[in-house]
Amino acid sequence: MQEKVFEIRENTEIAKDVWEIRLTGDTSGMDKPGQFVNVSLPGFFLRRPISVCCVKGQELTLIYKTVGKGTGTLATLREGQLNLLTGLGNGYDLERAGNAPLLIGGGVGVPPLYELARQLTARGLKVQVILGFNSSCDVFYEEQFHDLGCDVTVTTVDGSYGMKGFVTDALEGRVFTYYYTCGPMPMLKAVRQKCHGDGEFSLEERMGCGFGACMGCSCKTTGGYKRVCREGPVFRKEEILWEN
Amino acid sequence: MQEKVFEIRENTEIAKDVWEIRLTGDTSGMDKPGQFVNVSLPGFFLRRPISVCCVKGQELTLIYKTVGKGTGTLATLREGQLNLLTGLGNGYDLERAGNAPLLIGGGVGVPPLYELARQLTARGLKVQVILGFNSSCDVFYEEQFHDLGCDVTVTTVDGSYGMKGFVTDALEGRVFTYYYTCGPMPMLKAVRQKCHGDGEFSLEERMGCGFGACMGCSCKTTGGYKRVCREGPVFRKEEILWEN
Amino acid sequence: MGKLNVDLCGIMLENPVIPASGTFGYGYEFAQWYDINRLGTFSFKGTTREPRFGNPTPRIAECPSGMLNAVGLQNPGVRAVIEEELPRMSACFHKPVMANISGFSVEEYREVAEQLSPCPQIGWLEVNISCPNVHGGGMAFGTDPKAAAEVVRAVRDVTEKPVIVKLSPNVTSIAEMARACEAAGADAISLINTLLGMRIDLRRRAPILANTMGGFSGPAVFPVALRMVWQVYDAVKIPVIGMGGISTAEDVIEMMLAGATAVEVGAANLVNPYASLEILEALPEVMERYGIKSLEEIIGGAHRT
Amino acid sequence: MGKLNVDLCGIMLENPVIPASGTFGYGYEFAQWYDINRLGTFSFKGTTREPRFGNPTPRIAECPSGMLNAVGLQNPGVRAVIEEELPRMSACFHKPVMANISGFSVEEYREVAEQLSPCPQIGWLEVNISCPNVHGGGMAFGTDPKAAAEVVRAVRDVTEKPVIVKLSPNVTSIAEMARACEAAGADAISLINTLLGMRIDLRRRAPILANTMGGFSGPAVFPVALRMVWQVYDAVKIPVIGMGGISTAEDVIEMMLAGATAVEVGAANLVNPYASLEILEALPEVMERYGIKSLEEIIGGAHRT
Ligand SMILES: Cc1cc2nc3c(=O)[nH]c(=O)nc-3n(C[C@H](O)[C@H](O)[C@H](O)COP(=O)(O)OP(=O)(O)OC[C@H]3O[C@@H](n4cnc5c(N)ncnc54)[C@H](O)[C@@H]3O)c2cc1C
Ligand SMILES: Cc1cc2nc3c(=O)[nH]c(=O)nc-3n(C[C@H](O)[C@H](O)[C@H](O)COP(=O)(O)OP(=O)(O)OC[C@H]3O[C@@H](n4cnc5c(N)ncnc54)[C@H](O)[C@@H]3O)c2cc1C
Ligand SMILES: Cc1cc2nc3c(=O)[nH]c(=O)nc-3n(C[C@H](O)[C@H](O)[C@H](O)COP(=O)(O)O)c2cc1C
Ligand SMILES: Cc1cc2nc3c(=O)[nH]c(=O)nc-3n(C[C@H](O)[C@H](O)[C@H](O)COP(=O)(O)O)c2cc1C
Ligand code: FES
Ligand code: FES
Repeated sequence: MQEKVFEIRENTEIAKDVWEIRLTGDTSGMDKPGQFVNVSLPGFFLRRPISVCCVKGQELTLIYKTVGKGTGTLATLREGQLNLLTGLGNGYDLERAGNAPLLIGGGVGVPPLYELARQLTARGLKVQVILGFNSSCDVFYEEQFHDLGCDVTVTTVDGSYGMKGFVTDALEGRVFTYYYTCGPMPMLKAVRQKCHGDGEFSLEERMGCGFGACMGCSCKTTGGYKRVCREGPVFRKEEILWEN
Repeated sequence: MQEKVFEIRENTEIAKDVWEIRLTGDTSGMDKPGQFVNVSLPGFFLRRPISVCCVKGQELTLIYKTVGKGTGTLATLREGQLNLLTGLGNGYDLERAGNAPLLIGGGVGVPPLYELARQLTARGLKVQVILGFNSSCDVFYEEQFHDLGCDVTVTTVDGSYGMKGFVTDALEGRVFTYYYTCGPMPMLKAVRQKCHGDGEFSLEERMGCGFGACMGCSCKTTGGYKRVCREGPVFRKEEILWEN
Repeated sequence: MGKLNVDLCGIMLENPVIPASGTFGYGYEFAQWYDINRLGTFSFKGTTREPRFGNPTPRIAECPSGMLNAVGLQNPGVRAVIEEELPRMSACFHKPVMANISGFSVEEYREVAEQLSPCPQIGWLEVNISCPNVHGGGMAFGTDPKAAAEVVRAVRDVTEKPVIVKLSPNVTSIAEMARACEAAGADAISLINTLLGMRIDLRRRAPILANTMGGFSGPAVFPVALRMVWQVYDAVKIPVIGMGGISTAEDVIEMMLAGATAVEVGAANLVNPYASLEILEALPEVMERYGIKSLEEIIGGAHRT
Repeated sequence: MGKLNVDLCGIMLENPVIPASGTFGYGYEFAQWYDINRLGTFSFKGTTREPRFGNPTPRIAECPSGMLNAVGLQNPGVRAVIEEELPRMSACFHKPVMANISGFSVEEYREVAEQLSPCPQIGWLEVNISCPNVHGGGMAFGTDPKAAAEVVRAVRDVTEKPVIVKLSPNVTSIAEMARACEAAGADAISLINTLLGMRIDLRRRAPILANTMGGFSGPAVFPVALRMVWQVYDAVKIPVIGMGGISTAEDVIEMMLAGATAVEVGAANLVNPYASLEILEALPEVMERYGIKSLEEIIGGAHRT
């Protein structure tokens, strides 16, 4: 955990209600894909946790959806500074990837998978990616994954773009060594049920601090009580105690 | 009362902890000297009442001292917008000036007297002004009053500039028809005791609304209970019930 | 029935937005700036038997997301309200208005209610048993269920009009207070009045307010107000009017989901004179965003999950 | 004696800044970022007899200038605290620490106190009789003077160490609670714990917190906390530890002028991990600005005017 001030360089809408913000600052200690930052916003008491989407040198990219007042305010900022807590969370374990990893992202679960794909492809691995959205207007980052050399499949629930259906409908016949996933809980549950083999899941929880002090984000795991912000947000499949 | 958005043009320190902020916007309804605006500041619930110092066309000038967190924040703004409630309060009565009015201001009681001096001199009157400060580093607007053609005397308590003493020490031998004053309560009381003839006083009070709705700023007068923000801030000498 | 209508003790409100007592005077200041008849109604400044200047100044202090006031029920007394304020008000407000009444004894509450009740302009009596800013008065009634019930019965005896009892949040059990008032004949409960708070001036090393303590209100108190509305909705059958920190249309919906039939807007009017109107105007769009067809149908809606 | 020193029940604090229970864990997270020995002391997470997971999530909600939490006393239980947490803590914190203890019965409070009291690292026992987030527990003791006194006596019986009783603000008379605890043998009073609050999710039309209600803290509660510290200072002779919304050095001075001997900093640590340190570092300059030579001399200073 570090507290850092970043400069806002650009903040643009890249899909319906989905914004990409480019920041520059001290990016040290945020090299593990799946980690997040906790963003302080003017007028709000709590910070907002957002996954690291891409780190290149001094440049940090985040992608967020405007779902409430906080992210709504973030989308109004065009310049100035942002105070972040950086280097939060554990991140995905790249060592388990095998030679044909599969990345499955839904909606704003996609961003952390981009940095993961960057690092996996940099290791020379052939990476498959399934990106799930509701509709064509929600789709983002397909090209960016392509440009990394990934094999990308996009699904939309209404069939208005790519393959019609859920991310799990794009699983059929796939061969892969390990999977990494991030997205809404119903998607995570479906992935866990339909995806053979082993994998890692990034969980979400409302957070008081984001760095392990408040116990606001606890979850029960096979290894006891864990904090999503500190021991997570990424957990291995067998650690998670899936409810209902 | 009107709610208006003004653009910040310039915000500069003109004496120790005293700032002049120049704004542009719709200045209609703020033509009576002694009126004030109520300034909304980011991060603060209540607005801050500040006297109108000068209105020329679209341009509004305010002068404020940084005494706390609100005015401290105001002093950090260099551009952007300010939401103001404008046209608040009754203002000084120009009709009573006679042909040789005297204006007595202390510290940040000086600003409203500037617009008053502008309007009185515009009527062709010979205006005398006494400006009282603590020390040379606190002095501001002497030249501006000079430039209007006023006869200006500056006093400082420590004698580091102008005449040594209080504003009331500059009264001796003066001939004037009526007086207008604004400043801290001890000064107002001294003026009332030492200044012969009739005059008007601008009072200060902590305000909840500034436009007459909350009864936060009430004072007792010979004419009953009055609101400093609405029936005031300017009261005639004989209206005020002076305590102790 | 329109989608904003709500029924408050048998009187239909065009919408549930009601400026709160003490933050809207007798309405005419605001009537200069917009047509206050667009509001559901409003609650006028607390009325006592005798004219009152209230507390010495300073009466106002700032807080994070809120303010303290120690006005202390400044008002011209019930006779002047009837003879001067109500006639003047009738020039700008044509709906039934809410009369907010206070007292320092059960007898005073009864007398003030008795005098105001016959005024045809008045739709409801809102009995303030919770003002923290007057000594030996209001708040004592608001923290003891027995004393509260006595006041309610006294007012109930002298009026046919709906009696709304306004509760203090400065109690261990708000549900117990509400139940006592319901049992004593109240037609509705409104809450919350201000939380008792304080600020100290570091320079003077003394309390900012001349009265030492004051009533805390504004957005900061919203979570406490919402919790109490929720609890009172569970505790009584009569309608609840929710207030405390409301400053947006979203806040209105949240209060109604917690159990409020209507809402009052207080401190927000002071920092934004158009606050009540803007909240009202934003309601239809916010309702649409959350799939709400009619406000009546969401009252207490969050209890049903 | 340094100008920041204060005496808390016979133990000298280098300064009065104390991170509050539940917002600082057992200190070691923070010890990675700064030397926590610079703080006066800190109060560790509330300890119960058995290990507790606490409430289901969501446990956190946002409010204007504050937050709700419904953590519900997640902790590994008193045995694990003694066997695992305290030894780990000793690697990074060398001053006497404050042990925050909770229970669901008088017996549990007694047992937890009995076990923790002999630990040499522990300087004070802070008895939390006010947690709003556990059913049938804490808060019941915190709202009834007799029950509170019983807890205090039970703990008093089993320890020689200073007993600090932490009060709930969700009561009609905080002074009465404080007096009952003083009479039962408390050495100090700390307050306030969180105000009971609530938020509703408009989308789901249901409470945000799985536990429905939660504890409200942060800058929003400061005026209420300050008022209660003021009242308790007047009500008892033992020292008062003030907390609730403190986030700046100015807030510390204001609390001390109201009557606090020391202060605890809670929610501020969560949004700014360096908050307690920054407050401490800002103190000398703020003292200078307001002409304060030593903190000891301003305790209760605003009562003397
Ligand atoms: C580890 C982690 C990584 C995340 N990464 C991303 C990302 O890369 N892109 C993205 O768009 N979103 C991400 N989210 C979700 C994001 O934090 C929420 O959408 C955001 O906090 C909503 O804030 P708001 O003020 O707009 O919403 P509001 O509903 O107004 O927020 C109110 C409060 O609830 C919290 N909250 C609301 N929704 C969520 C949620 N889904 N998860 C956690 N807290 C929530 C807010 O932080 C705030 O404290 C992530 C969440 C977590 C826990
Ligand atoms: C009618 C009127 C006209 C004024 N004109 C000017 C002016 O032209 N220039 C100038 O420098 N000052 C003026 N003042 C005083 C100015 O309003 C305060 O200095 C300012 O509000 C302090 O805000 P703060 O946040 O910096 O101080 P803080 O002490 O942090 O403010 C806390 C609260 O107290 C209120 N407050 C503090 N001091 C005063 C005060 N002296 N009068 C009223 N409210 C106060 C603030 O508005 C705020 O609500 C005027 C006051 C009034 C009533
Ligand atoms: C300046 C001021 C004066 C008030 N006067 C009264 C009053 O006379 N009678 C009353 O019942 N409540 C009075 N109140 C309380 C409000 O009606 C309301 O209950 C409280 O402020 C909470 O709402 P808010 O947070 O929206 O302000 C007053 C509040 C303020 C801020
Ligand atoms: C996340 C969280 C957990 C808390 N846990 C405890 C606890 O275990 N024991 C306790 O006595 N108080 C607990 N509290 C209350 C704080 O110690 C403090 O009394 C309260 O938050 C008010 O201070 P603040 O406004 O500075 O946060 C907790 C508060 C928060 C925010
Ligand atoms: S959010 Fe505070 S411990 Fe995880
Ligand atoms: S400040 Fe509200 S009436 Fe004057």
